[in-house]
Amino acid sequence: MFILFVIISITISLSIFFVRNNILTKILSAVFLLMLTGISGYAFIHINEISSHYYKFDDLGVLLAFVLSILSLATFYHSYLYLKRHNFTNKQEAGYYASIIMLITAMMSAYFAENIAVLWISIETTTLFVSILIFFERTKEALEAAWKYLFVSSVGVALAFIGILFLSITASSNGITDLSLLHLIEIASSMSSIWLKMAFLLVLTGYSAKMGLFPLHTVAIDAHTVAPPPISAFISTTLMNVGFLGIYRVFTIVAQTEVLHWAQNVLLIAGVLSVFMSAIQLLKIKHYKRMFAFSSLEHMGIVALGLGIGGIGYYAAILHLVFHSFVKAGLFYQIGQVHRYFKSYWIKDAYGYFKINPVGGLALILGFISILAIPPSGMFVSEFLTFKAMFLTKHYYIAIFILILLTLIIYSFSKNILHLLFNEADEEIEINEIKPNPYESISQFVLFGLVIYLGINPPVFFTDLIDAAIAILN
Amino acid sequence: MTYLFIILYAVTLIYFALSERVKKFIWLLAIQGSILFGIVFFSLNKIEVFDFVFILIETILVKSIIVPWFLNKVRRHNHLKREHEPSIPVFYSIIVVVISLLLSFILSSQLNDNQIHTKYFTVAFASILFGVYFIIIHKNIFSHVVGYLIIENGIFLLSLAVGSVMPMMVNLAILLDVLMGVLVLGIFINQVGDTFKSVEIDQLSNLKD
Amino acid sequence: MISFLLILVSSIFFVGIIIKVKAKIAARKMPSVFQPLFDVIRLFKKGAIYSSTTSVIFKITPLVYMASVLMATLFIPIGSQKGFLSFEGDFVFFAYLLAMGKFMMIIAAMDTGSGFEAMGANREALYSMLVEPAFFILIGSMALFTHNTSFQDLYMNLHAGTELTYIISIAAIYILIYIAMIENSRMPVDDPKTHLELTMVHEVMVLDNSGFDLGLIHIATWLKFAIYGGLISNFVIQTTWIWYYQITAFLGIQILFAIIIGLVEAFRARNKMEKNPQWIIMLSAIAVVIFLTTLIITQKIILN
Amino acid sequence: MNKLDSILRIKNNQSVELQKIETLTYADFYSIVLELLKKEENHCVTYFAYRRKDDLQFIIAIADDKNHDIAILSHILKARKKQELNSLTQSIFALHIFEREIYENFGVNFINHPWQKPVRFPHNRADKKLQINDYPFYSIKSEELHEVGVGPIHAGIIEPGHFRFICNGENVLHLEIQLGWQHRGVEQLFLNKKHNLQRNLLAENIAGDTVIGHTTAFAQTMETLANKQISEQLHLERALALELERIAVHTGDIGALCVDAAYHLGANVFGILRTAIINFTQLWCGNRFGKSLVRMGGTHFPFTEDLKIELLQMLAKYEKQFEEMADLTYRLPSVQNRFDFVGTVTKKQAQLVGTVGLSARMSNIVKDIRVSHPNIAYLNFPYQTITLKKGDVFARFLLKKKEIRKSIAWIRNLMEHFQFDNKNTQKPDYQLNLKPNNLAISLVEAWRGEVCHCAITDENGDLSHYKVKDPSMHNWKALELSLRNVEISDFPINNKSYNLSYCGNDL
Repeated sequence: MFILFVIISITISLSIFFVRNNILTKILSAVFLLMLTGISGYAFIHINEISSHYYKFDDLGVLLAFVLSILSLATFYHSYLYLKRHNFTNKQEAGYYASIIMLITAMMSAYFAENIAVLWISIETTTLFVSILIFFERTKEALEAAWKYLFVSSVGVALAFIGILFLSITASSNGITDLSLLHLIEIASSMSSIWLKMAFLLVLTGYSAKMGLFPLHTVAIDAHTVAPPPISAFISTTLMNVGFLGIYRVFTIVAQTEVLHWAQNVLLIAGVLSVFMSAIQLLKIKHYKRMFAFSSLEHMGIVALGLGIGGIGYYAAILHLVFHSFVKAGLFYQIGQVHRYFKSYWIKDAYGYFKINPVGGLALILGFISILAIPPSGMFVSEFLTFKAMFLTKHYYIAIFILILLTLIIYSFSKNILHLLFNEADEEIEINEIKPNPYESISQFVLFGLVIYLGINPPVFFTDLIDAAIAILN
Repeated sequence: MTYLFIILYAVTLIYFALSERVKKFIWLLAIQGSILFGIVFFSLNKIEVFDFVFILIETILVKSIIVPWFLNKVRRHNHLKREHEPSIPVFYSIIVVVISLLLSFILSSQLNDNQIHTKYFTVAFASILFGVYFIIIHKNIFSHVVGYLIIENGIFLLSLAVGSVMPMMVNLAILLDVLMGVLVLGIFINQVGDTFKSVEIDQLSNLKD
Repeated sequence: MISFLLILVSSIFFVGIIIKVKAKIAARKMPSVFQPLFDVIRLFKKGAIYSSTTSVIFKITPLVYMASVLMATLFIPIGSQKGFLSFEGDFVFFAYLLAMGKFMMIIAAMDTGSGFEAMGANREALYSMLVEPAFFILIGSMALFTHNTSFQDLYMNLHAGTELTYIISIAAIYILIYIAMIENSRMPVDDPKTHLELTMVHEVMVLDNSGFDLGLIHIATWLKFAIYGGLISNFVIQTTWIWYYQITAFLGIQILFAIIIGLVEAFRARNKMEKNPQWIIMLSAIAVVIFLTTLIITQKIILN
Repeated sequence: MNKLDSILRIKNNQSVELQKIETLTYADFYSIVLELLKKEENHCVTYFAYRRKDDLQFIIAIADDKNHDIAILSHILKARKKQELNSLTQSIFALHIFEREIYENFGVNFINHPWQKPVRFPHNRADKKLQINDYPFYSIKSEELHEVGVGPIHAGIIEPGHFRFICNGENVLHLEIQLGWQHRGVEQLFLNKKHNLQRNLLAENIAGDTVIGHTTAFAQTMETLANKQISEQLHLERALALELERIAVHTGDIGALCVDAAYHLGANVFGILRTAIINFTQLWCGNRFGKSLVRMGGTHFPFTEDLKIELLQMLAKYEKQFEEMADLTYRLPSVQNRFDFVGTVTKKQAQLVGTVGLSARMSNIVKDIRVSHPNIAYLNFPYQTITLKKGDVFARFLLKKKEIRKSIAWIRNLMEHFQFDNKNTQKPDYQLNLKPNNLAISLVEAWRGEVCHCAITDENGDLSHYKVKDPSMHNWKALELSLRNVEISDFPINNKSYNLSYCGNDL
């Protein structure tokens, strides 16, 4: 079933790319979105079923696929706005949609991959299409970021491949030759710990480029800076989820062995360093999109910490991942709107937004509260759970250190967002030509609202999915 | 016979450390491809014919002909400097490569695993280490791609170590990697060369905090 | 004894052949193979002139240098022809004999007080130092391989059979050729024909030597070539051959070696001075590969 | 700006009456020169002073490559005034050598001159106490650094010159070149010798490797001063000789560079090839370096159709072998390694020190008299300049090859389209009547760069001043610069790649 989805998606993408007809592009995109939602729903119904041999609709996959489906709707809408404003040619637009459809397909493939190798191939494929999309505006900076992303991701993915090879070495000595996740977990307890450690370390390092986690986080940051905002929204959310999933899959194998504790320590280190790097960089930030990018680094650090602590930490990590996806995507969409007025993402160029577009400003305030995990944001719940887990497992020092860093982050973040919103607008910025369109902010309100709703009153199927996803760890 | 090729492969790594000429990099990559072919030819004949042929084509056609040819095209297209000086003197690089060779040989001999062929592990590990080192010491994105390909070759050897048990998956992955690496990276180098008029990494420093 | 004589004989025409090959390639009139010998005879007829700033060290150095090389020659076996002297670990002694000669040359160059000569001595000392590990790792690997530590026994027990031993032999010959080039300050490390002090290595060191002393230094250079030629030929000559085959093979290899040096010198430019150290350390790196190969052959490293 | 437009401008090989040259105040002179030399297309071809009565008249000639003319400016420093002037070198560094020369010859002190040192210690220097042994070398006080002195007589059989390196280990931090060991007084001899043949022979001997270049410049100057018209064929013959000289010297230089890189095969073959060219010159005029070929007013050795056949045959043979060997040499990795990125002079540096000729063209500066100020020969048979970008030894090495090819093509073109006819030949004329009170200037692109001869006559029509400028004057500084941060062992290849003239400096 799933392979059918992949084939149809590729067909759609290719037809968009080669026909280059505006109307056809839109129709096909709509068809694809329907299909995407359809496959997510299908997966939810057929949960835990193997599909097309290499895929399995597992709980975490379904959860992230839902996130992707929702964000795809919003991203297509904002891509439409973005393309409309920049007067790209038909060819460029077709290339954009074709690439984004391929990217979504690759990400879906990664979510549902049951086989480590298929997962790896999917992740590799995302690199290619993300690079094309980063380079979409054809500027020097875009080229630089695209190059760095492509190169470092490729090296990272190569490292992850070495990790997978190590995994297969120890798996094959236990008679498993197909790298199926199920089989690997079954024999995990008899795997050699040194190979597992190496494999985990390499996979973590390699996929950290995708997840935007320390140590290879820099390329993701650069990519955010120049990619079109809807794409930034993707890189920062669903693509990071892909990277997370790559690490998580190997982590589930590791979790079955005595290496777990070691791996968790590694995750803790990566998490703390990520938050630390983010806090340091945010203090001297000069660019809004970079600011959000470093905020992603911080949140991924918290997710890693959640995994590294265990217990309720697992639950908190996945919850955090989902909430972060919604909030960060919303913020990127909104900053895309902000760009419309100021023609710049630099902090020094853009201020007084609230006066210009009160609805958009409201959306920003909401997003700002949400991303900083201030109640009633759902992220407060997940962060709270993470810290609770830390205290429960007696990781006091880490908790306090992270809290200090978070304070720093909140300080620098608020300073810049308040500057953007409320600083006295320059006389020179003539805003009357562009009428603010409040409807463009609807999707953001929906996303932020969703996070608040899910945080305060999570529906049963939602918590069940998360519980089922982490069941294997406990 | 396999040992012969493994030793030759180790020698190519030393020459990689020694050379600074872009043409020589390309030549050495082609030679490494041929050596990989030799290794596959003499050691993997127990596996299925289809896989065997696939790996042969991959090494001889892709690694030793298409990739060098393509890189050479990229080199000409961008009017690359004849020499890419590394930021660390070659003298130390040679010492580094020797140490990594020694380390990986000793490490491999310590691996008591019957499932894997540790003889491939030796140079594979050295090659990956050296590839990463090669990327770090060069300031030119073309050389970075060369370093990436050295890592790729190391990964190929590494996958040979487990190749007899799970061949096809590994093959696919490698081929994808090479195509991705060379074609896409190559095209991007051309883009960078056209846009920045240079492929020195110093040019790529607009994105900073 | 025969090996000693053979080396002496081959040393006489060695440099002559190099010059002849280079002249032939450059389409020039070729001098006689014995031209270097005539030159030395001419030098011997002259007395030496000493600078007033030099001390006794400068005066005795050519003799010590010559003596050290001559003594080193005594250790070289050729095929089944034993060397004049042989004991366990003699290759270390051999290396240090040559090193002592070189050391004397270096301090003699310093002794003249000339800035140029100090510069040359400086360079030469660096190169000798860098080439040392290559030699020791190479011969050490051989010793490990054959379980013998004297030149004589080492070569006696060196049987090429499998492809790995061939690769060792080829790499060893490669390294020895280049060690010979470096030790004798030939291309690509140094250019014996250069006329500029600033680029010289060995030549500038002997600028102040003249007449008889210079002749001795020349002869020592020939001998060193022949010594390394001897070391190389032993990788090819099998001890099972009949003695006149061995001798013919030795002479043939010496000639071939000289021709190779001539060809290398004719067909390439010299290295940049700053590239020399890395180029020399590369020989050590290859020697390490030989060492690793030996470990594999002798099953010190077990791989599957 | 008004002043700029009213400057006297003449063409190459043109004379002008002395009184037409406006004498400016030094302040005006200073500002106009600065104004002119700030533009990239302008460069100073000669700047000298000479005694006019008791006063010193300064004349500067600034060539404009765009308008193909030469601006002449002048000012007078009265004898009773204090003999010092504000230095132009502060702003235009390329003028340093000219001001140093004036300082040396007439004792005029240039205030704020950064490098006011003697140039060549001629016999007629102002301060006879100035001894070559007291040359004020630049030095750095440091424990780590050491100085290496080479010369004036050194290992290679070349002319005398002293090179003082300040080194840190093997690396050169600074090189200072001290010339002036020959004390020939060439310029004075031009005035002392009254017979024009003597002067002609003197011009031939200014620099042994630039015989044609200097003699052509001399002949053109004298002919201009005498208003002597010479035939197109004679011009072409001189240009032909000039190109042959270029090919010969470049080939020899390529060979010499091969020697220094210890590539003996190349050295020998290029040596042989050079011989073919100079042997042809010998066939033509009886001297391998072209001495006695160029004479004022005409020549004893006209080029004939027979020689043309001979020349084309020789060139065909030469070119085949040259291409073969060049193909081998220039692609040889060890040669490339030896020369690449050694002694780089950037375009900016080159402009700063005002290099000319080959040394300018190798760092991407278009400076070529044949194109910017052509005489009849190069007007009728145009030449295209080649420039290279890198500015290192390899660029100079490569440029020599490319210029050889270009010169051969030029000669071929000439041979194809011009019929040499004995009817057009002129015999030398040593009895030229020079116009009184005139100044003539002649620029010739010799193989090394522009040669500039400038002559001034007195009221009797006799030479009152003769000024020679060899391109080396500009380029020695480039050699010093290219040695910065280069290994001391790379000095010989750098030196050879420029192949500058010692005697061209030590006039």
